[in-house]
Amino acid sequence: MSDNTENTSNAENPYRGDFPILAREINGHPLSYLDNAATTQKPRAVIDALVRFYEHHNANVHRGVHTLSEEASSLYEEARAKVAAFIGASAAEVIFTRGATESLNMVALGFARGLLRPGDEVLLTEMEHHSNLVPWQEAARETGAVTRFARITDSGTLELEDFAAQLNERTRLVALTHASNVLGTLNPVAELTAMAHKVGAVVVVDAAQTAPKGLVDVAALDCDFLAFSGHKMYGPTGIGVLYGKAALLERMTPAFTGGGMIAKVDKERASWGEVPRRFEPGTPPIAGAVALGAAVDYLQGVGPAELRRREAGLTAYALEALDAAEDVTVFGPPAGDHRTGVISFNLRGVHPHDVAEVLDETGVAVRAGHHCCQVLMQRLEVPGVVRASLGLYNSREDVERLLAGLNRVREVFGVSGVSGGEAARRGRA
Amino acid sequence: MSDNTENTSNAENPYRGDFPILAREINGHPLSYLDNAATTQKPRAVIDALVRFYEHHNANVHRGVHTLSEEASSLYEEARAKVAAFIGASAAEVIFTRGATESLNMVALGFARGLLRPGDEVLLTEMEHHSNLVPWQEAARETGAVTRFARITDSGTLELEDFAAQLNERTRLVALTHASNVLGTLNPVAELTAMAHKVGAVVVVDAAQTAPKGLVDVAALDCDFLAFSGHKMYGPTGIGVLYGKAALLERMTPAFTGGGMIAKVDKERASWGEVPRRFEPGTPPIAGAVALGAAVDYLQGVGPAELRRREAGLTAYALEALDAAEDVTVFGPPAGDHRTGVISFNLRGVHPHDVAEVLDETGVAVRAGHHCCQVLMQRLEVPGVVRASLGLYNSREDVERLLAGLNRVREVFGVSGVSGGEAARRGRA
Amino acid sequence: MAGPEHSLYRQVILEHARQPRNAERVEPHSHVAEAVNALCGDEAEVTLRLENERIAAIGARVRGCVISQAAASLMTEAVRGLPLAQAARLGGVFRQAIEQGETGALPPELIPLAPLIEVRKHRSRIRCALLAWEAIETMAGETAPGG
Amino acid sequence: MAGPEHSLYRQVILEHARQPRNAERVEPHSHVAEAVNALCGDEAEVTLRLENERIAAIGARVRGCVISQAAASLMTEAVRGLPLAQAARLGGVFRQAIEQGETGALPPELIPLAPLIEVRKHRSRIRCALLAWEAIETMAGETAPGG
Ligand SMILES: Cc1ncc(COP(=O)(O)O)c(C=O)c1O
Ligand SMILES: Cc1ncc(COP(=O)(O)O)c(C=O)c1O
Repeated sequence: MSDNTENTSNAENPYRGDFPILAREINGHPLSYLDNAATTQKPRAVIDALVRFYEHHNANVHRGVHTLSEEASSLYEEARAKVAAFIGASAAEVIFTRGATESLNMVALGFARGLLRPGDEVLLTEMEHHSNLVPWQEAARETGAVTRFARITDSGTLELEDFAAQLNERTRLVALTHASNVLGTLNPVAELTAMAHKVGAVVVVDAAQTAPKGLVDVAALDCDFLAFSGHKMYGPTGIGVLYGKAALLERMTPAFTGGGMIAKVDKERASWGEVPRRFEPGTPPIAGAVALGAAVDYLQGVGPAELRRREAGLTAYALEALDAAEDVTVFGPPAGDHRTGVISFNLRGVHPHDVAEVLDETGVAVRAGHHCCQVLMQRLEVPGVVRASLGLYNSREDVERLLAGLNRVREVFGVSGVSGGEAARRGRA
Repeated sequence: MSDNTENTSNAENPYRGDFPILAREINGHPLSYLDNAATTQKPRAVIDALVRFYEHHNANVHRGVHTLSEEASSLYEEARAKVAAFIGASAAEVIFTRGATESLNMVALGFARGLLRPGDEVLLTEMEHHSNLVPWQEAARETGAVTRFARITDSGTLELEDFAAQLNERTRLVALTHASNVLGTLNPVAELTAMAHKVGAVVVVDAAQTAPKGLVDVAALDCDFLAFSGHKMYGPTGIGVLYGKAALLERMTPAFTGGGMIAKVDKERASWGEVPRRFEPGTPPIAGAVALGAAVDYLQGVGPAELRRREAGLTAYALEALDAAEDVTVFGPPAGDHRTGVISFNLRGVHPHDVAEVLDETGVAVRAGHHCCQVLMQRLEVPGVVRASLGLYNSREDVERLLAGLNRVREVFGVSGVSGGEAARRGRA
Repeated sequence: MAGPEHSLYRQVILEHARQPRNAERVEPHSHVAEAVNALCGDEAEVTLRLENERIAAIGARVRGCVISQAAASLMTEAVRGLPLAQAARLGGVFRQAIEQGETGALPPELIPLAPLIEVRKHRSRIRCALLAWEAIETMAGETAPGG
Repeated sequence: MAGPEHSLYRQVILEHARQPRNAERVEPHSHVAEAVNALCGDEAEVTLRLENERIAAIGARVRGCVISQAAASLMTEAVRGLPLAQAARLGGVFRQAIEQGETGALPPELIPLAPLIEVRKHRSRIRCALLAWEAIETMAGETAPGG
């Protein structure tokens, strides 16, 4: 039984008040936002950082001599330093991108294509997001390399033996997610990286789902590249990060070129500027980077331990209630240290989109579908799942409203099953 | 003599009040922001659009069934429709990117590399920004094609005979800027495109400097691809546009892949979704796109004719005063229909950065350097230039303060020349 | 029981989804086409047999949500007896009605489909309502050149 | 005339820029190195001659702004008579002083360069103040392995 004292009510949640959007009504109901794995809501501090930038400091960065440009450049570089500190990197190892997808593609284009030779292997897992799967498929296709997939167990964790067995001297690159955006599974990236390094493979980590939890420490993980997005960690859309070890960034080719990233250009050729500028062609998402810095400040203020504690408590509570309903199938590992607050499930006899639609009629926002994980859906043998994913501002009420909403779904579609009321009651017994 | 009635004072400028940052003081002086070619300031309407999005509608787009996601998707697609209408395109031809640089790279990687064969030619001009030059150099290098440069005249306009002479049956692609970000020159893109199409070349237009003026009409230009950035047209950073003719977008390969742009993925391969989604992998800069839509609304509200009229008047006024100072060399064409309000110059005996620095001490923000146009600098035989570039909120005072600031520069560095006071007086006589 | 006023799930839709009409494959058939909604993976396979240039039998097998199932079921009832080209045109009218949210001017064949027009407020579900119609359009497109 | 208090252009800087010391190429020289500021294209070429392992003659030719010219001129005066390695170390101290904005603890050789510390508030100009020092560091780095 999860400890109820961990699961604050809305009134007891000290963070809810920081998020203006939570005051919204949806279809006549309060909003229970449980789509945090897709994108998180933004605290006032992040919105204010954007407004402050545009009202006081807006200018283009790099080379600008005038005061606003100096200010904008300083704010931009301070944001880089904040992000670097947040993940245990040095500032020169942090490249601002448009998001995790772009970060991963930059490595696939600028690094993997130079690395891979025919017959080489790229090891992925069955739980990868398309953004950490298709770019490697493409890189493999273009170089004659082969993609392989480490299997997952029926409870949704990585099969470590299979991962080990598939690693071999032809494995040049391993790309895997730190946490699944469907199953919630946290992969033991530090160990997997050590194994991959033993065979000489380069390790690329998709941290889109763990950066928001303050779980990323690149020194501890020892991975070679790591990618995440601002919008999933309470920051704005249109900004993300690629971390790379300094020595590897020096070897990486810029996928895109243009203003701001060159050393010298003449009619015949161009040479590149230093890292990280080399990988930031054109005007970067300046305000977005500054506001991502504000999001990092906000998360540092809450503290990673508190982020984890809250989410773990609420996850346990929700899983227990869902597991108790015999018409609900939960995908992913049980509550505990090795999972995040991403909870995917199906309700017997109802299509995931129909579940999500009726939940929305009650003000509960969840996502339904393949969640950009079609390979995983094939493995789970389902066309899609319903996903409820927790954020900092979620409280007991949100989970209760999800459970009540599922009852409404059962009513609308006339499907039986243990009545949700009972399931919820059992969950809380 | 330019007509003074066109050059409103700050008090008479109806747009200044829309831009909160203009209230800032710089080094104890009011701000005269003359760095609009680098990035423009943002009207309250654009800042409010960002705030409104994050406070009321924030969610990830695509596939989301819940209300917020439906709202965010609608706002995102409405923004696409607004941008399309602004440039005379259909919505399916508008791809949201991170900025002009990314847009141009997408064409270079996804289209030009498939198009070019050894010996083929890519025709550029000597006035291209690095973002519309280096990507083509790279595409040429990788395919064995050759880049050529149409020359410019001493007054900074394109040499049309040279452009014509360099076009031939080996020319597969022409990439040129609509307006120079250094010289202000407006190129006759419609005519040049017609010439290029005669030899079967694909035409890519860099409209970074003309979209802010409401000068882009892709139907009239008949170009094949066209790129611009939101942040230079009073919109936010981190968003831009690639326009492409529908039939060509169908032939273009996505440079980057990932979530949101696929039709189907399995372990072996992926297939792509429809255009324009195919070219927007990952979570797009949603709020940025919505706020770019607000910037377009704002510009439509002002009206392209009014934008042009104001800028033309102030440009003529500034050029006249600068031309009158015998220690000032202005680069670029004379006042008139064939130039924008981008004015580059040098002050004899003073390095551009030192000019800009002292101007900043007086609150006047200009940019100095090569402006990402090193090939053009080589042509002009200068290491850099000072650039004052006009925006909607600039008024007579800004130009007068620029002229007074140049006097201060002369004082600080003890360089002679017609006293700026006199030059300014002459300019206004 | 019906949902709230804004609900997609009107009684008639739930009934059609629960007991879809013409949910079997038509054998022998003269035409077959599939449609897939790339965004969610839902699939519709439509089979039909033309007799005297008119749809004499039609079947729609759908793997998908309530909306796509009900829409397919309603579609099969709407087009039976029509020439294929006319069925495809009807699909275009239905698409437009959804995009513009107009129920007033629906042709008689489409009136039973009126409750589906509600999807216009749920843009992610519009393709669900059109999925089976896409298969019809595919068939009509294929036969168009030949006549 | 001096600029306002926040100005980069103190009298001493303007004077050094107007009349740079040691602005000629040293011939014969034992060392030569160039440094380029990629952001603006400014260039410095430094030549020097070691005698008894100390800098006996030094010249810095700069194509650049007032700051890079004055900084090069001041540098040449600061390092004359020093062993090359010590000159490079001094460059490191100067760099740190700029980055941290500390003028208090400057070693005696660097005191004349104190007005340049002001560039810390103008981050785009920091490299101007360090350009000629980079050439010194390059030379020291090259000779380091050999001794
Ligand atoms: C003519 C021109 N082209 C391209 C660009 C690149 O735009 P961005 O830096 O927004 O990608 C700019 C601005 O820097 C420009 O002025
Ligand atoms: C695990 C994972 N990887 C990658 C991504 C892609 O992130 P983005 O869409 O922000 O580029 C996501 C989110 O969609 C994700 O959940």
